[in-house]
Amino acid sequence: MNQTESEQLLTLEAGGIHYRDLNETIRQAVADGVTEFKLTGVKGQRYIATGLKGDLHFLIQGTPGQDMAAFMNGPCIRVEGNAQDGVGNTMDDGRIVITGLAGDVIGYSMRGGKIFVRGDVGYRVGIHMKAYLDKLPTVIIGGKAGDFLGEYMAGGVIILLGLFTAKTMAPIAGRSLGTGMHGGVIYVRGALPEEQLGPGLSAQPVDDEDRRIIVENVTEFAAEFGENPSLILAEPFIKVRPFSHRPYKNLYCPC
Amino acid sequence: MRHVKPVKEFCIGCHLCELACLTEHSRSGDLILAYTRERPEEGLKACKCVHHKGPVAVAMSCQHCADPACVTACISGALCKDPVSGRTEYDREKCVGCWACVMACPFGAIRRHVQSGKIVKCDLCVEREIPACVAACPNQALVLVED
Amino acid sequence: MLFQPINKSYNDFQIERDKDACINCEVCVRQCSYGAHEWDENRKLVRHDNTKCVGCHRCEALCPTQALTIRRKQSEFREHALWKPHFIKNIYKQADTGGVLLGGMGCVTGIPIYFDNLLLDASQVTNPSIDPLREPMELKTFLGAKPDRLEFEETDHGPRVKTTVAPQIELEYPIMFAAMSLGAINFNLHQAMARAATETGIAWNTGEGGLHKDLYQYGKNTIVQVASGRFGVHADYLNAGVAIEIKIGQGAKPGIGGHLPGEKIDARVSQTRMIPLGSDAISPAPHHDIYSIEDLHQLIFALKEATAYTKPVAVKIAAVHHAAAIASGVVRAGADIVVVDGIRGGTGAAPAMFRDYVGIPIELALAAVDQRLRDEGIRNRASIVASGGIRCSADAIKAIALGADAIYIGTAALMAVGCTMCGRCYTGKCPWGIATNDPNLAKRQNPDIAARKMANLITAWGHEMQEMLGAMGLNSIESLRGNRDKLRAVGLNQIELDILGVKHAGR
Amino acid sequence: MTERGRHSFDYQKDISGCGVFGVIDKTRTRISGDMPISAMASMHDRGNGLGGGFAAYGIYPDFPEHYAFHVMGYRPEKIGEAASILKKFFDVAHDEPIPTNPKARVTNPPLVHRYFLSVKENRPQWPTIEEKDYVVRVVMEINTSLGVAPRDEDKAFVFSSGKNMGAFKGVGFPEDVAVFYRLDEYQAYIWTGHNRFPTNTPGWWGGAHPFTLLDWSIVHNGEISSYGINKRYLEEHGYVCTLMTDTEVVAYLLDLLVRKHHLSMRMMSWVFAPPFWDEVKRLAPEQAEAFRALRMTYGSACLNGPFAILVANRDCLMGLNDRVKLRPLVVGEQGSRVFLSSEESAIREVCPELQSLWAPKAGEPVIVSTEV
Repeated sequence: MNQTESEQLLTLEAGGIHYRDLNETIRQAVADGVTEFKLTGVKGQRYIATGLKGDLHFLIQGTPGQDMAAFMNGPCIRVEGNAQDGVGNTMDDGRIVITGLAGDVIGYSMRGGKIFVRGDVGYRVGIHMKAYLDKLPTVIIGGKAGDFLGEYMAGGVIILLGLFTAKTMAPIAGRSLGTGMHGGVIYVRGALPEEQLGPGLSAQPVDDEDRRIIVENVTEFAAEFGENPSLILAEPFIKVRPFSHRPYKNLYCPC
Repeated sequence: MRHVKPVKEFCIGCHLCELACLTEHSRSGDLILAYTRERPEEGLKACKCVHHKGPVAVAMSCQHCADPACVTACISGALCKDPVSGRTEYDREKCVGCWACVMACPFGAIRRHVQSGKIVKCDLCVEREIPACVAACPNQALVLVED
Repeated sequence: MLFQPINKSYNDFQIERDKDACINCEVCVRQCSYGAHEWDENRKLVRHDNTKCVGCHRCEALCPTQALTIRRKQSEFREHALWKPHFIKNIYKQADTGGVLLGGMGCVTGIPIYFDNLLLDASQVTNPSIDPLREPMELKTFLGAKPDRLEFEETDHGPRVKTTVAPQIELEYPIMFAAMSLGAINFNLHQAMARAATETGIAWNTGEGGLHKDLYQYGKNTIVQVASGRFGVHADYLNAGVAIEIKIGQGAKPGIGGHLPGEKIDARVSQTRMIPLGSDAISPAPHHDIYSIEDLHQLIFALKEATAYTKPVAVKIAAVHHAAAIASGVVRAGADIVVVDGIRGGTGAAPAMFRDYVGIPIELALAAVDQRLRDEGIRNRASIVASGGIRCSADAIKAIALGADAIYIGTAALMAVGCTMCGRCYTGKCPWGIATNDPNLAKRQNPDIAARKMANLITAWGHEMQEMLGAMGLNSIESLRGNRDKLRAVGLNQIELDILGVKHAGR
Repeated sequence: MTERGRHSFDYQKDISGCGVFGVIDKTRTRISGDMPISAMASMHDRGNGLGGGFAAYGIYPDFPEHYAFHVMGYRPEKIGEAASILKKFFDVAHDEPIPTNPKARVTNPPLVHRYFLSVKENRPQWPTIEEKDYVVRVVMEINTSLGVAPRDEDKAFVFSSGKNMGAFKGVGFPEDVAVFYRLDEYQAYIWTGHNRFPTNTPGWWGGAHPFTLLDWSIVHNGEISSYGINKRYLEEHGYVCTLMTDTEVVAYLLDLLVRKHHLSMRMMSWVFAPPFWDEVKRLAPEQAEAFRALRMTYGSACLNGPFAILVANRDCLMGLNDRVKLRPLVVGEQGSRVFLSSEESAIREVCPELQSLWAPKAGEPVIVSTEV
């Protein structure tokens, strides 16, 4: 590890460093007032930026490991490459931009902030995302998603574009999309095969307010990756919303 | 001044304080007799009353104010401030039943005794160490305070 | 008293009103949140409707003339050893509603309670019993990973420890208040538990509904829980307590999630859980970031990273068939404390089939877990907390002798503040003001009183534990922990004795 | 852990009261066995004739660097089985029956035999572990196989395994056990003795004190109420308690804490008898931390219940009381000799003039080391 540039910028060569040491160095640097980090040669180090808060910026080159930005509250991360599973786990706030693909369980129980993945994501993305007051967690996926997208979603926005993908034959989202959803909204570009939806859900046309949210987010997304937003927006979107904010209300009887 | 302060956050509106007060001030000292006989037949009345509004309940009785409006309003000298105990005392014999005090009390804590044409008012259960209502409250929503 | 659908008439309780004693004062009417008592304007008296009674005994407790008695309904079905009324009634209910049977509190079936078959030792002559009134009797307990061995160096002032010891929870009594979330129970009781725990030097557990900001001041005595719904979980919350507990499962309903009905999500619950008012709070069955033991390891260390390795991390599992192997994996995954919750554990709501038939008794699971960790030489690496139906200090002492470092009490703590096990916690109408956030009802729990009662329970149990320890000739709890020699069993078979690691009485 | 280990709760322990005596000569000048025998005889009434024994250091000057194994058993073939295990693991420099006096007033004496052993160059098992661990494994091997036979007649077990020291024990009053082993013929610089008052023993020779492992020997007056957890803690570390008495755990705990974990004798005494938490609270933060860590880590090794123990190894003699001092212990000093005893009279019996005499405080160890 070596320190370069100004006092606010710390460049760390992460190759061969155990995550515990790397993260301890980062925590120490944050305590010392460093606000910008460039991590190079990252290869599977877990928990980068986990539990960190405040106005911090990370540029990560390589493949960060599991649970990146878990419980994070505020920092911005740009990953030049692919990310693994558990990105933004139970994240409170902040912004994560991933130029490549991301794995399973992205944005689990995320409460605020934004995650932009240019390519495909794995299974169980956006499970149990929840909005609260001014916090509106948002996940935008440029490629396609695996099964169980937005399961148990209680709030927030997922936008699925299905554009930047190599999986030409796959449906845009896997099965059981939105199962148990009781809040929030999922927007899908183009069509969504009905059988991919979870029980009780249906795809509906978007209205003006939806359109405003989509345009705003897609514009932001396109800017991050140097894409043309109008091309992305050229195709119509549909939305999936919960049929009830209490989907299991009538499941039980007292004994 | 010593008085029974209602804690409205924890008053559960059960009215047990009224029943305790009623019994304490009854001839029989027996709740069942006090409630079922003395109350209808003799107009026995609790010195306090529980008021409800939405989830809030408050059990109000004489606050034994430092400068009591009822004493000022009393035309017969039946109400006076005891300088030693600090209690606002009521002399039933002197009372003429004008009910000026009832109107003067900012807490609405003086109640009319219809049968006798006089009033009912908290005497802090002179005979007891702790007033009956305080002892009976199941949720410590009545507190005996000195301020 | 109005016409009820026929099946409602198979009600469980009946209200007996002593006509001579009832003065029609309406205290019962005001107390019953289910509307079982009513003022009958025509007759000018209080009447009741048995079909609405849930058996909470609130009216009975507050009736100023003791005019009320709540009884099981006398009506009896024809005797049948198999078809007990319980099953018959449940079938009627399900035929009416098509619903999953739901109940509060713990397992209602008659599975063996091994605590009742275990007896404690006492000193006679060969070693003296110790009088806890005169002599020190130490219950202090530390929960967390311990090193296998220690290195010291001598200084001028005495020994200094060179080995780094992992963070610990320090308890003055080996008892803690079990996880009960804000929402499941109300803020008054969260505050009461926090205060009672602080006063007695123990810990309470937030449950999975977050920690209200007003209670952060009690952080030193607070265990913050992280469950699958991640309600109210954020970095400040994780750092607010003395330890973090990951809830994988709970004894009352192993293998399934939780579900706080919208009725119970009031402003304070919404604010603490950080979810909208009135919307259901659903905790999925698994954590969706934990599908295997290595994922658990990943979450344990995510939490440790998020708290800079300053907090012990506990993992709570339900006592199930492979509890011992699972606990071993949990410890190897980095848990500092493993909590085992037996089938008798309570809850606000569980599907009855789970509550009654899934899981195993805590005594067997605890004994197996403790032995397994010792066999594998990793018992020092984690503390064991046992929970699930611990009813008295002797149960607690027996659990410790079987191998627990400490125990959790949930139901017992609620009983301390009035719970009568009516089991309708999920309706939000708890007449005792416990499992409700209705402001009309929640205020029935004055936190001053509740905190005192809970603290009293802890100190009373603590005193009894000291007396039992003293009688056994021990003056510190660690000499009882795992000391199964202090237990003898009655009426158990050889397999049970073998699992419990306890000799039969008389040997 | 073995299947046997899992069922170890089946092993019984029995309970007893006792008298203890110890003497050390700091210059390693050897003392005749007459002295501890007279001292123990003077405390005759502390026992009931169901157990007595002695440990002595410096008794085998001809084989000072060999492990001196004492083995007992009732049937020659059982002794033979033990010997063949020993021969599998060790080279035998010398072996002989331990000289005994058949006229001694002891109950049901077994055959006793001693072996002077060195570890085989090519070990048949456990090739890489430390030598002493290897020796302990062999002791455990014999005692957990031959030592646990259901009938005493079928048992054979190792009751002493240190270098240049030995334990001599049996069922009888200590003075009678001394006659049996002809201890007046031995010279040692440390002696400990024990007089036992078991309440329920069937007269089992293995249950008498001292208990030894390698160079450690223990005599103990008291009951270890924490036995159940001490035993399980030891099992986690590979020690199996088979001798049906609580004192055995002390020997193994010493081996674990001092030999394997390198705790000092003083630290070890704090594990056995920790200061109370209110005392710890009054210490400076660093020391409080040390005691907190010690108790957290070694809580299962704390000896709870009444005890006065004498612990010896080749270099020292230590006396320790439980932390509320429920059993007596006095210390006397005269010249290079230090005496520890349940009763002052036993010391006066063998050394009427003492420069000093005192009773140590609860939980405060008396550690006397040799100077050479």
